[in-house]
Amino acid sequence: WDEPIIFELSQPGRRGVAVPEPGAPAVELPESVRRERAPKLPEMSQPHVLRHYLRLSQENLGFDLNIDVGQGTCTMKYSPKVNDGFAKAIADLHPRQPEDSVQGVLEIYARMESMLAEISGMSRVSLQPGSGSAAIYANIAMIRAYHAANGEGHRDQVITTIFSHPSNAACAKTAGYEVITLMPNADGQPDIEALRAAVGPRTAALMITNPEDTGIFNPRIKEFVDLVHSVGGLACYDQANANGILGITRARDAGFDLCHFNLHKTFSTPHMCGGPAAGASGVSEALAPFLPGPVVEAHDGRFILKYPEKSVGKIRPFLGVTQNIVRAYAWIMALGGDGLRTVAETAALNNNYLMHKILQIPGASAPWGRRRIEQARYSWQQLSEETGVHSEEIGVRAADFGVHYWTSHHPYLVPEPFTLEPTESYSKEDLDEYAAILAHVAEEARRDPEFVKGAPYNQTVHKIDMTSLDDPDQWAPTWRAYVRKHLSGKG
Amino acid sequence: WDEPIIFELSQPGRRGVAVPEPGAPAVELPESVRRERAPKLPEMSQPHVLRHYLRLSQENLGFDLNIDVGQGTCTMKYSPKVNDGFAKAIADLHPRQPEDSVQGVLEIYARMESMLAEISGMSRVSLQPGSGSAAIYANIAMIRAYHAANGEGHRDQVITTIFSHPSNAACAKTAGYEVITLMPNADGQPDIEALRAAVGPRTAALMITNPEDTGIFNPRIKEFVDLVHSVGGLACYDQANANGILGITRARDAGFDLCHFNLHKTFSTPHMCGGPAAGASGVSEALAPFLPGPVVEAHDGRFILKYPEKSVGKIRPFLGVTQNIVRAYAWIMALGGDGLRTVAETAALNNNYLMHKILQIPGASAPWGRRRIEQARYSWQQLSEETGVHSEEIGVRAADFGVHYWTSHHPYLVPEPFTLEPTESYSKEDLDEYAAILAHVAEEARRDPEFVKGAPYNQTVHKIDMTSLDDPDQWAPTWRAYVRKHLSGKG
Amino acid sequence: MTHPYIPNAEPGVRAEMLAAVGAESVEEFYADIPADLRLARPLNLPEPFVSEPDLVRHMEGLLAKNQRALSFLGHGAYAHYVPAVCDEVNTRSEFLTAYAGEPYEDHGRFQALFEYVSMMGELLEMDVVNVPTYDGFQAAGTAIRMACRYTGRNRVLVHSAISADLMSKLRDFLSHDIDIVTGAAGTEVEVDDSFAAIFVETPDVFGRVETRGRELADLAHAHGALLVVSTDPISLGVLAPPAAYGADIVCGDIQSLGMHPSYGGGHAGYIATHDHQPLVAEFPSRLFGIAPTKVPGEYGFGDVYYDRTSFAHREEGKEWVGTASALWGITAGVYLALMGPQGMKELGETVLARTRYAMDALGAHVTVLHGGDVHFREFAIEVPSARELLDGLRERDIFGGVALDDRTVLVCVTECHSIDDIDRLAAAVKEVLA
Amino acid sequence: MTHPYIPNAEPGVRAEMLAAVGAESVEEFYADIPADLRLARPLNLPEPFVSEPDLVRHMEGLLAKNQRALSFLGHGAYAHYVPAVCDEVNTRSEFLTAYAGEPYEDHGRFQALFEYVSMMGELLEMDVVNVPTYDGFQAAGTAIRMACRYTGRNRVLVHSAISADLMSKLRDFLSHDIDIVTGAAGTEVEVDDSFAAIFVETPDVFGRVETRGRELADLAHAHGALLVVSTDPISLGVLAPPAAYGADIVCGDIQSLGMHPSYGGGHAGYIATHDHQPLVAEFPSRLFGIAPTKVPGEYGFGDVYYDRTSFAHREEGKEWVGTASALWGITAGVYLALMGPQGMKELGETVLARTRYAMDALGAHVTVLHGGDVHFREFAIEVPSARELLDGLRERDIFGGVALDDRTVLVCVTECHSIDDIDRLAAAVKEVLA
Repeated sequence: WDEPIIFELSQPGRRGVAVPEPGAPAVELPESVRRERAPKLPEMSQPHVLRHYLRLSQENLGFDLNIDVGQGTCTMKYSPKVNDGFAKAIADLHPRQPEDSVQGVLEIYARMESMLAEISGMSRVSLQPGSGSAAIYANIAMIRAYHAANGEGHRDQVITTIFSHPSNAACAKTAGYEVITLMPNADGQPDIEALRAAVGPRTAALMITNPEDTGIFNPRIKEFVDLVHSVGGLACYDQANANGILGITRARDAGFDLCHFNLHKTFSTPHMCGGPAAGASGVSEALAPFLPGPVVEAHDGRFILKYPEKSVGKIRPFLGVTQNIVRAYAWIMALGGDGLRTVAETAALNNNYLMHKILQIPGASAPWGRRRIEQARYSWQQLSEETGVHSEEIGVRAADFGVHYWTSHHPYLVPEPFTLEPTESYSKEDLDEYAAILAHVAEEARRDPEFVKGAPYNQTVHKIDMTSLDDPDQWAPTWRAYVRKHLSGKG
Repeated sequence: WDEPIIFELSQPGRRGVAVPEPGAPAVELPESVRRERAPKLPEMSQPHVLRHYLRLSQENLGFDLNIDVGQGTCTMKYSPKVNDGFAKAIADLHPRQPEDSVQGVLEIYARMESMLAEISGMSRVSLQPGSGSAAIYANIAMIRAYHAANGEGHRDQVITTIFSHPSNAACAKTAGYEVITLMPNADGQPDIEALRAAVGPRTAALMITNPEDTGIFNPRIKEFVDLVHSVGGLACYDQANANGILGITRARDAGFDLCHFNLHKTFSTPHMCGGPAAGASGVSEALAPFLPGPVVEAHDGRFILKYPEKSVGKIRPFLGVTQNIVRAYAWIMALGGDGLRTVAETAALNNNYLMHKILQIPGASAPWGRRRIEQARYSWQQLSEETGVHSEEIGVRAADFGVHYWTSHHPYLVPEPFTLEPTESYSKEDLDEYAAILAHVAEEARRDPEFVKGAPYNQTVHKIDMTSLDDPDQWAPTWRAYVRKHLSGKG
Repeated sequence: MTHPYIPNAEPGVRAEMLAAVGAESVEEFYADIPADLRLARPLNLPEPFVSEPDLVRHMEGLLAKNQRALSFLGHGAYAHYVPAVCDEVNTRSEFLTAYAGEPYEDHGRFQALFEYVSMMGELLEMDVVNVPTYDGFQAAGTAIRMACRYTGRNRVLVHSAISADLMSKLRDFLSHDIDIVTGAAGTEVEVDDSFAAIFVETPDVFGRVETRGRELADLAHAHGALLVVSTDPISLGVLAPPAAYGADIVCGDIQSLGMHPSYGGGHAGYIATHDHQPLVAEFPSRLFGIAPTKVPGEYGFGDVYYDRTSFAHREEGKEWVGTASALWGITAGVYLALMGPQGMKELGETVLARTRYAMDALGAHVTVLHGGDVHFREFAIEVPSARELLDGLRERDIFGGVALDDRTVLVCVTECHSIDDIDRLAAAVKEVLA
Repeated sequence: MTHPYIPNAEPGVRAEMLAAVGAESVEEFYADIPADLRLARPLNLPEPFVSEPDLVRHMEGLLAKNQRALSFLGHGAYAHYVPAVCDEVNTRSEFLTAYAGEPYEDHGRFQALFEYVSMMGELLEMDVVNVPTYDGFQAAGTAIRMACRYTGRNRVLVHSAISADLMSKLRDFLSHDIDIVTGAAGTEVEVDDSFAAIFVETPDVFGRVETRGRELADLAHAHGALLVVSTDPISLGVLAPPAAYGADIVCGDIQSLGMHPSYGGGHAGYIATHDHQPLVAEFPSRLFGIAPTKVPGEYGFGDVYYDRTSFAHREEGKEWVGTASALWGITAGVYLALMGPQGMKELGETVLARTRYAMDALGAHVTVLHGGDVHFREFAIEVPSARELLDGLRERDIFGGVALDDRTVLVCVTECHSIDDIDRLAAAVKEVLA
């Protein structure tokens, strides 16, 4: 499709949906609040709005359509269609309904909390955060409140690692903390000596991912936790990468005080073009009084909402992204404890199998050792040196074959990086096909680097020139800005 | 996508959905009924089945995605998405539920019947037939039963016209009638003199479409009806082409005894790749006792099912394609009487506008006069003579531009035919675009006929060689036949 | 206000288009319609709900009058479980709103239907399966007509106990030129060389599985007749496909394979034969097959033997063809692909086991008919009053079954009924009869 | 049995893959995990429902415990009508299951979100709108932080009456380094040069429309501060966009624009500014913009000013960015495209009129607070006991509103409430209070 921008489809007088007549006397608005000019929204009939968006949808590539292993660290797994129906079944529930009218939803929250507590070893879990990063922020808020409640408000440093998700650093900074970032040692592990040097009376917490996006599990993780505890800090586990360790090892067992899961990664809720997602913050008994409010508790066989004693308050309106909690609950219930372990083992098997295939491609490498858990960060450094083709260009060219990978893997400690995480959802044949496509593109890069650099050839649009997007005089973050700057005001 | 045949995706041991365990002792089957060999169905995991069919769906072009005016006579109009929800809401209703537990559905049937009675002028309407052709068959069955009940079972001829849908002839034949087909006169109208010659004591009925697929309304239609009545025959109106005359003229007012509508054409239910559809058979008071059973009747403020006295019996199991009845009902209720008339007028306007545009294309013509109702049959005869390119090839090439037309317009009284019916759902811009694409292809045909004949270039597959499909030694109506005949049995 | 469904009803564009075609008003387009046929008044229809929320409210009000209960209803429509992926695929706009495109822009539809017939072929062990007709009733009627045309005879023995509804359909569809002879169950089967076919339904109306298939086939064939078997493919994971015991034409309804009952809207019919040209020639439905394209190795699709059809030759074609139930064919394909051989087998085992369990559970309180036969999914019980039993169960929020006559109730059990559900039914039956 | 979600759990393929990588068992992949961290037992989770029908039954059992009633609940989540096309688009697999592809294979997502921000821009009369953040609470918190960073100040006046929940969020998110000063409604507004912003919510927690926007903007600007306005865009078909009276940052929740309440799952936050580079620099969210491609005239898309973000610079970026609520942005775009200018205007008129009608109807029986003000969608009533009123209404199958305190109930009216619904509420209130 060569689908225009929606404003170009507008014709005066049309509309896509009609609104009920007031049925009551009109209200005259005072001039100070009355809208003067009608907004320049598109005017389109219903089938035309639908056609436009259906065509746009066909110009998008969801998990369901492709071998989506290239969004490494994002854990693209199958979100069962049956669960969408459960999500839909709560669409009309209002979050301020009386508790006794939403016992079904509250029971799902309560059951989900106890299952995630079992999976992580934690005591309590809040499902309020709307994403993984929001859960990280919630955890930091609890850390801050905990120290403040203990008269330790002076602790103003948070330690993280360079391979932990940027939000660990960024949320800590937003919450007022100074951020100390540990770099990896020669084995690709966060350096414990650097941690030893960093901890002290100002340490509020360690925020760490494990396995990091390299897919390598940190074997000394308990030492890290103990070290932070020894100076009075808390240890917070970013479990975005939990897919390979479900039922294998648990956050609390390594001594962590807090952790979070991304339900849209590990627990299968759909990624929705980037949310709404769902995050789960798990905490130890000591942190439980600080959980965001409200939490769900059982009381005389009924489920009620309660504010924890020293709650940090609201992270988001209401209880959480409920439709995703419902989906994730149903997913766990379709698998059970053994099933989750099979998920983890298969994710690890798929990843090591894919790595085996990728490392056979001349020019591809994976730094730091051999076995991984559920993902691996690879490098095209050698290929790039030989051909001048960059990793991003290879990913874009791969899209011409119906697969893709995402290249925003700052920081680029691994040069020319790409990160693959095959999860448990893919078949051996899928992994073979994916590796074959990358091998083909790598070969193309050797044969005709300019051709690969000129990709894509098979997509809705051709190679984009991104330079104007950083220029305030040229950027066009809305159609009205574009019309003003580039069409001389003539939309 | 280059999507394999599903059997090629199978891997032993996989499955897409699990089945409940029996929970009760197994039953030993006697050998005579026990299946010996497992069927060679594909073995696939759930995300893979989904991906396969989603890709196939993207290789298909529904109304929602394109300017679907090329399936002339099929009345491709917008099927509102909101109505799909109503259809879904009755999915779990069982057709043998007690009447008092399905009052909502029965009320919709009753209301729908009276609305269609008003629209057609008929006394009663059966919604049982599963399609337009099934409604034609139901009408013939009623005609047969009516004559038999009146001791006129000797009437063994049905008269139809060449531009009426083939099912009028074919259903009559199946029902045991001899079929007499009227050809058009010089004005493109069925010849009344030919009718006069055909009617007689053997005449059971006239089955006629109006406007025919030419889009021309037969101004002498009442004379046709009167003539048939004069010899004791019945007049049956195929209203597949009713979209342009809703609220303008009615079947019963012209004297017809029976008529049928295609709810999936005129009343917006989706075409579903070719059904399930829904047909409505309307009849006069005299024919009402012969309606297929059961019918819905109001009784003491409740709706009940009843068998008409002299019912022809079942046309299909149960009451009809209920989800489509619900959709069609909702569609009428969103428009009302005035809205239906606007539908008709706009369909006529769109058609005449499109005809105006098409006739500007050199090489295109539309036989028989100027104004049409809701569709028109065109001819590429001139273009074809000049270039050697056939209508079908032009339609296929148009598909490369995201639109298409259907070329199965037997009989080919109009040479190199194509039939366009723009309905009320399209915008002026859509019609302009459609005409521009045809103009472009016609121009291509003049410039490079071989190129157009070699189309398509932009579709999932390239030009198909259909010859094997008529050869019993080569045809492969299933994969197992293909494997046997073309892969030497090695699937 | 411009209606959301009718873009060109907007007065400005309407005027512009009229001007382009040179018409004063739309009346010109209706010039051919004589004045005395013109409706001189507005249609007398209810006030519309133009706004979508108002329409939704109206419809929800109507739909709320429908009720649900624990249901043991069958007798021609079945509440097997519909996997979510089936609904996901058949509600895709691309499939839901497509019609009759060419095998280029509609390649997906052709392939999906070809795959459906191919999977049915595997289940049935037959090489030719039609693009679905309306329903199992139509499939049975057409299958019998095919046998008559093939043999040039016009008599059929309906051997099995079939439903009154199916018999009504067969009479309407066949009896003007075909003799329908019914064989009472249990009696000797008698056919002679005037018969075109023996028609068998298995499981029959009482849920009994026909065990004498081979015998009937041999008998039919001995007289130059065909064996036509109607069967629900849902059973074929465990039951032998009719072709295995000699059936020549197999037909039935695929509603069980992924379609919701939808108050009777879930039906579609299949007809299958071996790849025997003279019999293939008798199909009225479309048949889709693989065809090569300009590019070696590419699979194209098209119509097999199109000349058979009424599309090609009007009344000279076989019966007629038109819009039927294609989307349910695609859906049944999705269903079979999800289930696979193992799923179909397990489903069959579960249904067999639970049916037997239900027969035993109810047998403790009422007479179960034909208790010694193999039953799949359905069985009948005899009670003092069918009406009173069903009313009593209804009060207990159970649709207990379908009354076949005053004293006989047909009970249906699928994989969706848990053992608890069956126990609940049995307990309720006991209570009502007490 | 191989689980339907895990293709490679099948033992044969598992063995084959292990052999390919040269591993004895999956244990090798876990070699880095010390033994004392290994969970030595199976997870103690409930027995699963592996078969889909069993799972559906379990879930339906739970979900059936939720109840519905005629609802006048609002106070942060709103049951506006959701057009069916919104759900159709946002349940498409292509959008539902996509994530973060490049602007080639995910061109559709980029365009749909660009169109969303562009339509919001028209509604707001502002040139820069973010790809949605989590919800209106987050948008308010971030908008205030943006004002603080922009002005280099750390004090904000919350001028409007806002909900306790929003205040809780603002305190959690801001108060460690920003002073939140609250102004009691009706009192004189006092700010000085230490203030970064005046924060206004309109309609406020009581549904009152702020009429002194221009005055507040002038006051803020006079002190070098910004006016930050939080508003529900659903009202902007009739109410002036805050930019029209001088707002510098506008923010709020888009749940009303096509999202179901979903027990709190329908929220997404927007933030908008003019195209003023220093203020644009303070956005933490992604901004999508048009960019040219190799082919003249083709629209490509990409990130505007990516360097602002934590993706680019971790803690040196502005706050943080991550997965938020993109699909609700796309959906809100569909909603606005369906409604168009006329639909938004009519919707606003209907809500205004029905709100006033409800105030008058209830005013006959109870005290309506702030009755002289312009209300949009919500208003508060004062009653002897909020609890008793709501319980009494509940018995009459009505969720009558939200108790703001022991004596105050907030009532919400949208276009989905018919005049009959409002009359029914009023009659029930009268009854309960009698």
